[in-house]
Amino acid sequence: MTFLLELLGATLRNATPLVYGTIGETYSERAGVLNLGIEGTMYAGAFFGFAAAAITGSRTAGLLAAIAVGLAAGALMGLLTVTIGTNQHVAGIGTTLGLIGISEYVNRLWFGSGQGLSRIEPYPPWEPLGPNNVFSQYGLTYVAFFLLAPLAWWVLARTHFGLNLRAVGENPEAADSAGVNVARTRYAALMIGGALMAVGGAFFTLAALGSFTLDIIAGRGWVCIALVIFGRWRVWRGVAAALLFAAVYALQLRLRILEEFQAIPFELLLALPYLVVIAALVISGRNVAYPGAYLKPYRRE
Amino acid sequence: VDVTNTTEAAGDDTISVFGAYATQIEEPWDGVIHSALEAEQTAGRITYEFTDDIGYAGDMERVLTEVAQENQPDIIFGDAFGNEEAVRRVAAQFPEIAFVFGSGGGPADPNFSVFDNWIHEPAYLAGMLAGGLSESGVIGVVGGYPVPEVNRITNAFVAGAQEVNPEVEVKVTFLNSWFDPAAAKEAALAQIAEGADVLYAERFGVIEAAAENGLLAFGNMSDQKELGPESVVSSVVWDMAPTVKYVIDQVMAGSYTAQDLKDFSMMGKGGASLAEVNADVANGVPQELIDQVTAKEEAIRTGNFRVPINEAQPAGAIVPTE
Amino acid sequence: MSIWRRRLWLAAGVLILTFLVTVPFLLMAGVNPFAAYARFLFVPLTSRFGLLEVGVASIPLLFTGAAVALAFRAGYWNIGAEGQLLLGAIAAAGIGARVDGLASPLALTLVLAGGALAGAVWALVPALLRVRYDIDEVVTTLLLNPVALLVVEGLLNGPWRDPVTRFPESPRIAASAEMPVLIPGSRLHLGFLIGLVIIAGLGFVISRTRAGLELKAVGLSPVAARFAGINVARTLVAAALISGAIAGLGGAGEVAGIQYRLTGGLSAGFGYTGIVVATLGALRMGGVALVALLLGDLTVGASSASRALGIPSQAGDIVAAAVLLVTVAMVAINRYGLRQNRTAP
Amino acid sequence: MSEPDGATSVLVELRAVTKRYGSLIANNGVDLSLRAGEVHGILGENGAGKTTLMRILYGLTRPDQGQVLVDGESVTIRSPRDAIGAGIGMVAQHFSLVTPMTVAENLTLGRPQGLLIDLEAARAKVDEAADRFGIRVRADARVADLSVGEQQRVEILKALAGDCRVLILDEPTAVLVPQEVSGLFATLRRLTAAGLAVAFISHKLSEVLDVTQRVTVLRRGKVVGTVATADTDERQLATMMVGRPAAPAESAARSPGDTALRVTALDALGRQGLAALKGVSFSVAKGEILGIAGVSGNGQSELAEVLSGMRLPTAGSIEIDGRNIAGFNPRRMMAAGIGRIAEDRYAAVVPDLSVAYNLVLEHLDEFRRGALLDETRIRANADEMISRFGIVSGPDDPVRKLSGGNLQKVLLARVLSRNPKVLMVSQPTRGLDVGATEYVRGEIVAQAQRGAGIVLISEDLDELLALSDRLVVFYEGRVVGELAAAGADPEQLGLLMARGSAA
Ligand SMILES: Nc1ncnc2c1ncn2[C@@H]1O[C@H](COP(=O)(O)OP(=O)(O)OP(=O)(O)O)[C@@H](O)[C@H]1O
Ligand SMILES: Nc1ncnc2c1ncn2[C@@H]1O[C@H](COP(=O)(O)OP(=O)(O)OP(=O)(O)O)[C@@H](O)[C@H]1O
Ligand SMILES: [Mg+2]
Ligand SMILES: [Mg+2]
Repeated sequence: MTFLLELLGATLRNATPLVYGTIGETYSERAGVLNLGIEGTMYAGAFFGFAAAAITGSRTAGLLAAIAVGLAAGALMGLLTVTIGTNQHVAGIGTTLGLIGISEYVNRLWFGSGQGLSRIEPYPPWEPLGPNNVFSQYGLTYVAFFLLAPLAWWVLARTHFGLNLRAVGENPEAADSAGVNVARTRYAALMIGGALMAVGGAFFTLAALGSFTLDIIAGRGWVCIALVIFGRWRVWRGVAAALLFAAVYALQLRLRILEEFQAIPFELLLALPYLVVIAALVISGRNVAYPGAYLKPYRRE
Repeated sequence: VDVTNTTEAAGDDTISVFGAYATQIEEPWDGVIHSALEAEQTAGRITYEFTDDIGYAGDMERVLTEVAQENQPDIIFGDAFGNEEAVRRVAAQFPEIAFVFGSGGGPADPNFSVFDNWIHEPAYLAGMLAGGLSESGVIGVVGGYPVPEVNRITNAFVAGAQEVNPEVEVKVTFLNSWFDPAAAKEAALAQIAEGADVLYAERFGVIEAAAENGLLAFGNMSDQKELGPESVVSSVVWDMAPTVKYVIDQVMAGSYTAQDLKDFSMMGKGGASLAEVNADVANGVPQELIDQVTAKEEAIRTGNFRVPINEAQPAGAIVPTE
Repeated sequence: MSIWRRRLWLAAGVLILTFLVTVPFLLMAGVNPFAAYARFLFVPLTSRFGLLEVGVASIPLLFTGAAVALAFRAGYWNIGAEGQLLLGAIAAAGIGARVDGLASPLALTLVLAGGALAGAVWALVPALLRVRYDIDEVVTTLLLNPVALLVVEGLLNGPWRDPVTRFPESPRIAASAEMPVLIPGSRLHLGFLIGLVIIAGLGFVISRTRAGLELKAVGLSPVAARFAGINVARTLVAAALISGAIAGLGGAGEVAGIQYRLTGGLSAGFGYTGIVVATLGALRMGGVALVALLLGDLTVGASSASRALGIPSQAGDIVAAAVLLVTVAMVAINRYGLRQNRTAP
Repeated sequence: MSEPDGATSVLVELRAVTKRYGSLIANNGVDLSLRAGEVHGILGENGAGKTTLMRILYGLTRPDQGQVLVDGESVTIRSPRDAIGAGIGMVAQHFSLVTPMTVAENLTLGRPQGLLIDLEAARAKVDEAADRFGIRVRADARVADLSVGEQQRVEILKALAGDCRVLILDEPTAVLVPQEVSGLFATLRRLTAAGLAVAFISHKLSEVLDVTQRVTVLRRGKVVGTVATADTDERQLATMMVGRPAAPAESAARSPGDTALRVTALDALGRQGLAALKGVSFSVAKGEILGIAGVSGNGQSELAEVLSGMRLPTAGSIEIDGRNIAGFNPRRMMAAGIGRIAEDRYAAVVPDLSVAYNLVLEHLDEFRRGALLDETRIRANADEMISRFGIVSGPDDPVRKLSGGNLQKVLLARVLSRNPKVLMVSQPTRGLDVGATEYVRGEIVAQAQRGAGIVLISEDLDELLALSDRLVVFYEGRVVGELAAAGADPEQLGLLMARGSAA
């Protein structure tokens, strides 16, 4: 029982950045744009969030900086895929490459290349029931599950903006002829999505670690891409997918150090989260359709 | 090597050194080499340039060749792990340049010297402290990859802990990544959940887990006290300064030969050390434990005790054998 | 010819814009941007050594680019070239270490065939899941990439660990299994030629054969292809397997031509870069070859610039990203203009 | 030609509108005025520029020259949003609905934006429209689940929800069955009675004469003239459109022979996984045209798909030459002798491939040398088909660029050049102009005369009656009636189609 509760706590914590990334990517893709810039956006959020906090001494400033960087990254994707209408794969991969390069470059120029790490005092966990239980989590974790997820769902399902967003992702011609500004809606979706991704990245530097190191995202953005598809572009299913991945991830870390599991190569256990998601996808059955305008730039004539 | 032949060394007493690193220099291992060379440059003994992030995907051979042909330094420092064959091939083509590389293999005449972070000695001492400080009898180690060097220090750490507390249990987690502090922290938290109360942070991210839970930790590579002023008991420190100084001296004197420089990375020559024990950690460190460790340190230094070298991959759960 | 003049203008535009976008970063590092660009783009092409190394750097991208382009052409979104390449490398290292004593052509053939086969096998499961159960191949191929790397590492940490150095590298392959070098004294190995031949061959197949036409039809409109009696599932599986085989061949080439053993770091994300190569090459084989060479040039140029000018190594990534983004942007603007998306204020 | 009383107020006016696509002039100095309370017909052959003109009015295209006046004021319409603001609504040829969304959501899209979606308001609009104009749809149905006719009603509702005073309908009847057409016309009359102006595009002269008050005819982008409907007739309009009167399709005498196709007790599931064909049986003789009549959504599409090999039947048999081919894939269906003209033309071609390749896509086996494509013969085949079927395009043009009529010719050429034993044609003339329609019908009849058994699925009752020898009527997936086409009573047929029984 304590094992399971502790595992649940770890699951929520591990799922947190994935939830931000997955919801951010869900917004982009529901608007019709595959944002492969996610990995770089999370990375830049982690770095610039940290840098701003380190320079100003304020974690709030760090969070705001991360959001600003995310908005900018989303706007760049918008410029490339919406205004110019480039290939979305290249736009996203190029954005990721560029944002990682810029973050590392500025990191070296600002924080030097010497040994040791610059550090900020990270957000402490919020522990309403005292330490070491399921509810000893970072504020950003509570925000992710109790605020962001319901809000993101509500906005998509219930607001005009959400309706427009879904419409431009399904059938931009229809949205356009109904008077929806397709470009503006897609920009908004990409920028909101970018901000969420960046906050997901900043979770590492501002809450979990208090420092920035290279490769801090370590492919978690790519995982989010898979989780969004697995979640069939639904907010709640995406959150559930993130929880599944995080749960298996946390579980394998615990199994690896138990005596009973020594016969299994740890690499196999490390592979488990990926294999379980694939298996779950197979079991949960066929994919429903992609957003109708996925990967397609909208040109009026 | 004819030092006076190189253009940069011609006018004055400095020689030129180039650093060629597979990882970015923010990575601690290459960072140690880089810092030592920067210090020598500051001291005015060398001119130093470097390039990093060369990677393991076939670029090392080209970059080293270009460095040798265009920069023509007197010495090239770097790490050969993962690029071993390529590095040795280039070294053989430029016998007039001193190649000094971190490597798991032996030296190669006339110009290829090897070093490694032989910090198993302070790791053993840290292990003793850990074994003595653990109340739960469970300690944890989080490392990057199970490569010989990491295995070596992990096994030494475990042996040290077992010397002080034969009943100690050790949890070992490898991340399969050199950089993933978030994963490292999660691995440490998983170890904590399984009872570990003292952690050895071979990689970044572990100390944060210990600090957050009011537990103890040991740093690696450099003194990492500032990452957890109340948690970090001590750190296993590697210092390349003795190696770098020795090589530069040799080259300057024109007496450089290929050799295994491992001794310069060990405690005897000051290349490895246990950082000063931090008395501010929670509950402090018992004086008798510190004395025990100091005595062992002295024994190592004087050659009365040799820390066993074991490069086998440690298991994830090491339990006392009856 | 006006089309060539347009292309020339386009190339010039790409260069100038990329330059402008990246100047701030170069100035931040205190280097002359012109000198930096000369290094990034042109210096590698001015020496025999540089040119040959550009070829070397392009080899894995020729394979992964062709692999991805072929699959994308069929409308099969293979994001798994990275994993397929790694599996090819595993097979090549495994076979290569066991063919001592065989004649070189035979040994090499076995190594390459094994690499291709392993890549295809790794591609098989996602392909079957796609055509049988409609499981999205983006998810499966993407998530199998880290798994493939873990297979590599599991082997290297386990049974294949080098017994002498104890470093996680597999034993060296037999000399007979090494790729011959095309030009003595260089690293440009047979893989370059094989890559170009495969690209030319695929180009021919796609444009001239019945299978190629069916592939294009399936990629452009699966419904219409099915209506016309083309076996869509078989075409998709074939495209996925051939794509995997080519990526696997790329991995085998890295083992047999560069590393001579399996290592955990032998791919610098070649499979992912393959997606860029393929899409930037407009999924055309000629484009793939060109872009692979361009990125090879950038790889060589970036490290040269970083070293020669003391720019942080990441500047190369920034410039590469800028080149990519500006190129796709210019191509799109050239084709469609900028105004099409203007909507009412 | 006199015009009706000019006193009625002009809501919208286009003056000297010109639109060029490269060297082609789609609209050339077009003047058009739409008055309150009128249905204004717009006629012209394929490519005459009707759609272009309407797209300009709705802000989907910008004119190169000319003016748009709303209520006498010159306005600039840059986007549909501007058009909606000016009281203009449009139902395009290809619907622009977001199909995974509900009717109510589609109606809410782009409306004056509050923070929250107000689906109640949309439902109220649906109810109001039902009361006022007789337009009935289910507000909470997913658009993808609606029939084409229902989707069109959603489109009209959408335009009305924008409080439009001018409603543009581009070929609205092309996709409707007769019952739906009269429903639409009733709606249009109620709309104009309420003071709206309606622009109505159609290729069917009878419809134009039936529902409009004035007609403007376009030819090659220019206005030929505007006439009051009361003062004109079919012959005059046809002459204005093409410069010659249209000839009625004649059905020559044919002598049906042995059975070409026998379908027995056929069951199949539809798109939602529900039973769509329930024990369907019929047979077609060689040289016979069997018409399949029915209101859309009663199983005809599924029958077409089953006969195409695109959908597997769950029970029953399909026999050609005594051989059961049920469950065959498309390739084997064709090999057994079935030629298929599908309802969705764009799903039957690869739009980005050339005309030449699309022409051989169904029988690549015959155009190869070993593994290689025999480009020479593919080219020769394309040249031959292009001239034989009068396709207006080059062999290397992607079919995406072809007009609907030319596309249909490509599909006909691909199938007919193979002399199929059985020809399954579905909606063969939907959206085609008078000339193209004549041509396609002539080809179908010629195939019957050659001795092919023909299954003709059409929602155009006139077409069925004109071409068929015999009719079977589909209702809820069953065959509910069979009758000879000659002398069939349209009234009775309509009842059979609408209710499943003639009583
Ligand atoms: N986007 C476009 N680009 C280039 N040419 C176009 C475009 N749209 C229309 N055209 C051309 O303009 C002419 C008029 O086309 P339009 O669609 O207005 O005809 P139409 O009268 O609506 O025909 P139909 O009866 O088939 O609907 C056509 O000849 C066509 O070639
Ligand atoms: N994007 C485009 N580029 C070039 N030509 C176009 C384009 N879009 C449409 N056309 C041309 O416009 C003409 C009419 O287009 P439209 O969409 O009205 O055809 P349709 O109504 O489907 O077919 P038909 O005109 O036979 O009824 C076609 O001849 C086509 O060549
Ligand atoms: Mg039209
Ligand atoms: Mg038309």
